[in-house]
Amino acid sequence: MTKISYLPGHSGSPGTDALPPLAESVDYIASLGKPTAARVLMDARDAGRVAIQPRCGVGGHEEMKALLRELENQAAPDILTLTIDSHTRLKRFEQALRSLNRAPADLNGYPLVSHGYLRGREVNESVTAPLEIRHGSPDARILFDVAVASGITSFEGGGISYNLPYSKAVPLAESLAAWNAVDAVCGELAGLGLIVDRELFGTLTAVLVPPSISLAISVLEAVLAARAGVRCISVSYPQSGHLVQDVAALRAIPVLARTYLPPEVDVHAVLHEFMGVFPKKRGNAEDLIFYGALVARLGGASKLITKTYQEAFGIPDTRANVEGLRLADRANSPLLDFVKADEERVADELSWIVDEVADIVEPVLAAPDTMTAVVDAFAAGRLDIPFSASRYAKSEIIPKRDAEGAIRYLSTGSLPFGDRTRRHNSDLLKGADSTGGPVIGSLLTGLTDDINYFPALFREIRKETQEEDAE
Amino acid sequence: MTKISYLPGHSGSPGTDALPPLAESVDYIASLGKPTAARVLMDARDAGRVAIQPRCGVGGHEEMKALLRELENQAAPDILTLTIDSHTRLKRFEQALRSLNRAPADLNGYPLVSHGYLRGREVNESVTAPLEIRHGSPDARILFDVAVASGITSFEGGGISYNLPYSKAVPLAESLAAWNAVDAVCGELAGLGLIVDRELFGTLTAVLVPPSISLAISVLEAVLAARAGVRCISVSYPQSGHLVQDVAALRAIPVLARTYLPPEVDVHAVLHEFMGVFPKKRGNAEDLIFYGALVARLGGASKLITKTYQEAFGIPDTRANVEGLRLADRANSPLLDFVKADEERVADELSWIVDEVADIVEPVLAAPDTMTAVVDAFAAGRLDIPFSASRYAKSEIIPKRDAEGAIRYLSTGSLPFGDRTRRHNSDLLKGADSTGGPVIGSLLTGLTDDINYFPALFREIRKETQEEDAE
Amino acid sequence: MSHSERRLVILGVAASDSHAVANHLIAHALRGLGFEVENLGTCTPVEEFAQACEQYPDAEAVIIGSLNGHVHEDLRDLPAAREAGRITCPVIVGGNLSVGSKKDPRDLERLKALGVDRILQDPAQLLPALDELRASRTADRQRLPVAS
Amino acid sequence: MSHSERRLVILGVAASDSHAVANHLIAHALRGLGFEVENLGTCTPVEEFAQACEQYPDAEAVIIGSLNGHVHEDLRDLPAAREAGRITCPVIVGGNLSVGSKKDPRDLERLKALGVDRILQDPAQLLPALDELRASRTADRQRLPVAS
Ligand code: B12
Ligand code: B12
Repeated sequence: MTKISYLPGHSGSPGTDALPPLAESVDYIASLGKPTAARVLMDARDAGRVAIQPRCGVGGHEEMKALLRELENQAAPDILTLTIDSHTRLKRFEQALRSLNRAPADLNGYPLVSHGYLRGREVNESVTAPLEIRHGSPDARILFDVAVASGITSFEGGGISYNLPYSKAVPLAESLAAWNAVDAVCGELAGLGLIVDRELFGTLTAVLVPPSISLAISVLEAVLAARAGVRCISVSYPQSGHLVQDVAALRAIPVLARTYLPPEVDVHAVLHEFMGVFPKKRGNAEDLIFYGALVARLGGASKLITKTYQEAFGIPDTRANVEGLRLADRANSPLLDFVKADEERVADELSWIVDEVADIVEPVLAAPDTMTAVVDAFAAGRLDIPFSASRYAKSEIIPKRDAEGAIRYLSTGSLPFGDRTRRHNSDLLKGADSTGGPVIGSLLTGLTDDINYFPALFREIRKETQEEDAE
Repeated sequence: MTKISYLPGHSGSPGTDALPPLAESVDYIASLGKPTAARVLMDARDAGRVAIQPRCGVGGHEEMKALLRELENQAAPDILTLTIDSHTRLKRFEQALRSLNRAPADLNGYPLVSHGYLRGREVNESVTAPLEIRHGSPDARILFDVAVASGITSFEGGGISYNLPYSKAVPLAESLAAWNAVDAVCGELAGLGLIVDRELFGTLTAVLVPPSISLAISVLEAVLAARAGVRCISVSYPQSGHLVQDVAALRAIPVLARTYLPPEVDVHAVLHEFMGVFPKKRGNAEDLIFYGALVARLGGASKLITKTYQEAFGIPDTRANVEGLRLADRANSPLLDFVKADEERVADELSWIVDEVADIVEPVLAAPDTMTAVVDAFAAGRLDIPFSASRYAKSEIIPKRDAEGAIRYLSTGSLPFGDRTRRHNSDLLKGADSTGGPVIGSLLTGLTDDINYFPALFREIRKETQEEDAE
Repeated sequence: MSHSERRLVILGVAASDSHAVANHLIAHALRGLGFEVENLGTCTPVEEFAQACEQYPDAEAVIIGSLNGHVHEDLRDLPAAREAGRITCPVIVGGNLSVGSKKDPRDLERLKALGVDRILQDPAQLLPALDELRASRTADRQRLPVAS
Repeated sequence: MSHSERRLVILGVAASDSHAVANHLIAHALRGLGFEVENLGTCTPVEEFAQACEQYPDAEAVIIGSLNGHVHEDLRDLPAAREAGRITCPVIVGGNLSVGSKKDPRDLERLKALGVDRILQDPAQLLPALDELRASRTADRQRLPVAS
């Protein structure tokens, strides 16, 4: 591979100057002869199946093409991914470039900006499935421009969801503005006839995220995106691990879309297979992978982002990725039509989720300027996420799994919940595990058990709150 | 590998003279430090999980050990198999030996008799799971003796089920007598403290076998086995592909056991994953494999015999076998507790199955000598199987799938069914596909479609009865 | 068949092989096409095919199915039966013709070497193959006197 | 802790890494053990660790987590910071220390070469490691005057 000594744009520093005009990229995409991601999602929804997509990204260019080709040949996912390395995500382009030149295998993703859009097009042309950029950039403007120039038709992220879990010190006002710029370009592209699928990262910090937090933040990002001109929005939701809760949360997505979004925006529900601490043993990890895929089906998701049995260990190799995709696709089987969720409980759960989301988002949407209202609400804790990587969320809310494993609020922090919601949550937690020990200690061990929910469920590790094992 | 120029027993011809006495083999088995198959089945049932077992057998000795070790290392099945080649099954020992010496890869199984019991012990010692012999021998006496001497604790077959599907011209009286001898040795072994699991081959000819035929023949074989002294009986049933029918059939097994067998016999339900024409595309085959495993779980089977995605093509390679086992084991996942069959329909179906079995077996069991009664009943068509390989069954009954895919009787031939059963079957078939064409022609195309049920369901092939496709 | 002449074939499954379903269906189908089918069924050694040929000297082909992968060993006596003039009509073989899920074309060569005239995949190929074989035999018979 | 002395550690996650959960829990746990924890949180470049060391000269260790596989590039400036005397206390690193699901011990060697003193797997190893490091530093300090 020839070393890269430049970055796209003006010499020495990253930029978009050298990129082709939007209209050229739109023509290029049309010439590719592959469907857009938006089209694939629509077709999947119409066919009543869940489109399948892996996470995948390696540093080297040839390696990236080989990886995608192999995944396509062996597992034929509906959409493929370029996962971007975490230097690029944080605009640490210099570090990304240095790693790329010295030891590309040290990168945890494909540094698209460093490779440049011509290589991006090469990658795109190497497979027949459309590509999505998955990353985690508080400010993704440069990356987005290179992605569009590469002919990539799906782009993940949002001003809240790609800030708080992914950086420490980027003010929300900055990330919201940066993503507003991205969404505005999507609007322009829609005018040119190209619908870019914009997936929001409802997964957030991935660990014990209450559904109403995930969905509320997606609603706010979706409203902003739609206003900026985005026409296809994928609302992703991270599997909590509790079937009824997850099915209800997925089914809440079209309900919320009808309430908060204009009808001309196409909204898809997307499930991210369990994003928290994965079990280590292969069979257990695979149980969880299949279960996630089944939940996506039952929840009516248009798309599923898969995991692999190597999740607990590190970025998976190609074969593990292939097997994860294949296993997940089994949940699309026509033979499983008989598998049902408990519809009554789903309906009940769904109505609570929709109410909680309303409690959270409506005060924000009632304010004159939504972006400012979002910034203020996070500063005051009226919007919040657990385990924030960023200073700009308070992480006052405390999640807890109830006796059945669904994620509830042990503390709702400063969320503007009504008494009814608060009472409902504490009622639900009555049966949950708790030691008789001192409050803080038990809170932490309880939390650790909840974080390690699946390894504990599969008895890979002991629960901290169960000193004596029942067996 | 050194060539084998002898067969166990006296020089030049097969026999058991050189085999150790039973008591020595019982001691040997105790010294192995592995559980018997009967124990593994009991443990699985107690734990509420389905034990998993592959089919596997290759000609060469080293190859056989390597195959088993690889399956155990990579997929840890609960029980392992020695599938025996079809020369040995038919006591064509000379042909088996010749193939073994010339081209062991030409054998479709492990010729245990030709290898001899010392090698059998070596194979046994190479893995920690207990072994079962799976074959298809109308007269298995020599094979059984070598198996016991090899320390193998599970042996498949029966005087009806390993005759009619597996040979053309062995009279039933002969095979029944031969299997009676095998079962009597199992009785002796029980006296010496060793419980041999005797699996009956309810799969029969595998293609469109009505559940009540499969179960009726297993009941008759089980009664004979129990009388001869067998203490652990696995009643296997071949997946029809219709969930309610299959779950009901599996759950009928303990019901029938309580009715027809003495309480001291331990009876296990075993599911054979779909044994008919398999879909060719990997994903479709895998859908079917997983579905089968789920059916086994819902039906409360103690054990599942797996298939692989190469089923339609030929004897699978090791990797395909590993993947089939792993995939099937996912159905044991604790995360799938929520998956249920329609209990009301299962109960209804179960009661019909039990009634049909009673109609078939009770006249035979009422006769003074059961073996003679079996022989006479087959000669008269009062017992029958479809697609017999043998002259000694009439194959007058004509199976047909109903509109939902369950296997019914289009013609009950000379089965001693009451009017109620007959009417029920024809009612069930009212909605089934049928062309308006001439009766015989449509019968054959209808049958072909039913045989190709899964390839057609997955749209790998067109149905013959649907000239115009609806799409 | 466009002619009224009797056409008879001998059908069966190889010696160690008990797969009955395709055999049942092929017999049905050929009878539907107007053939007389002497169906020897499953587990039929070469010896039994040879005897049937002796019994039905006007048989236009012996059609052997094999699914279990043992076709080579099962047809081991075919060259001897041919040499002895006991099987003179063409031999057609079909089914699953080796052990394993990946197929090696050399296994078909080995079959040819045993004296098999036609190897077919699909039973639907049987009628054209039978017609062709018969046409070429008739042609041969007609040509022979001219040549001698 | 069996003594009343103040023990302070500097904690953080490497520069390109935003994994927050282990960081939250480790900070909680160390505080529970009586430590003062200056938690710099996620995405902390070496420069920020160095500044904290200057601010807290009595810090007994810098504890760095890295999960995303980028630890080597993220700690690239560590040797310079050490050479410049800006980080003098021991540096402890833990987490997921290379990209990929199969781990090569050479990647840990590369870390040592960057000047990392201890590489730990489990946060439970932190307390014994801190105690040990402190004991040996105290011993060093006590020994030094004797030797000089
Ligand atoms: C049903 C079945 C059985 C039944 C058979 C019952 C019976 N008595 O008929 C049972 C369970 C008893 C059975 C037993 C065994 N089977 Co089986 N069986 C099958 C299965 C699932 C379907 C076969 C079938 O009935 N198909 C329907 C009919 C209509 O189609 P067909 O037989 O596939 O034939 C098609 C073509 O081959 C062709 N064809 C067939 N014959 C002929 C003849 C001519 C002249 C022509 C032109 C074409 C032709 O036309 C048919 C339509 O397309 C197949 C796998 C599959 N296909 O899914 C395995 C399979 C054929 N069996 C196989 C084997 C090995 C066995 C055993 C030897 C056990 C073992 N070692 O694993 C024993 C046989 C014992 C013996 N002595 O022969 C293997 C063959 C492996 C190989 N060649 O590598 C297969 C492929 C399964 C596998 N993947 O391992 N089997
Ligand atoms: C939750 C999670 C996320 C969340 C994090 C949210 C947040 N802000 O905290 C989100 C979704 C945002 C995320 C993002 C990414 N993630 Co992540 N993530 C995970 C996941 C699922 C769980 C991590 C977790 O919280 N565990 C719970 C805590 C308590 O444990 P832990 O972090 O595993 O740490 C344990 C030990 O490592 C150790 N430890 C940790 N730190 C320290 C420090 C010291 C001093 C010591 C002694 C011990 C120690 O103690 C802990 C308890 O045993 C893991 C996979 C898994 N484990 O199942 C992947 C994982 C860590 N992530 C990974 C990656 C690569 C990323 C991304 C870079 C995306 C990508 N390219 O795929 C981005 C990060 C972007 C960035 N800038 O860094 C990889 C790391 C791969 C590798 N090293 O090869 C993993 C293993 C997943 C995988 N298999 O690919 N992730």
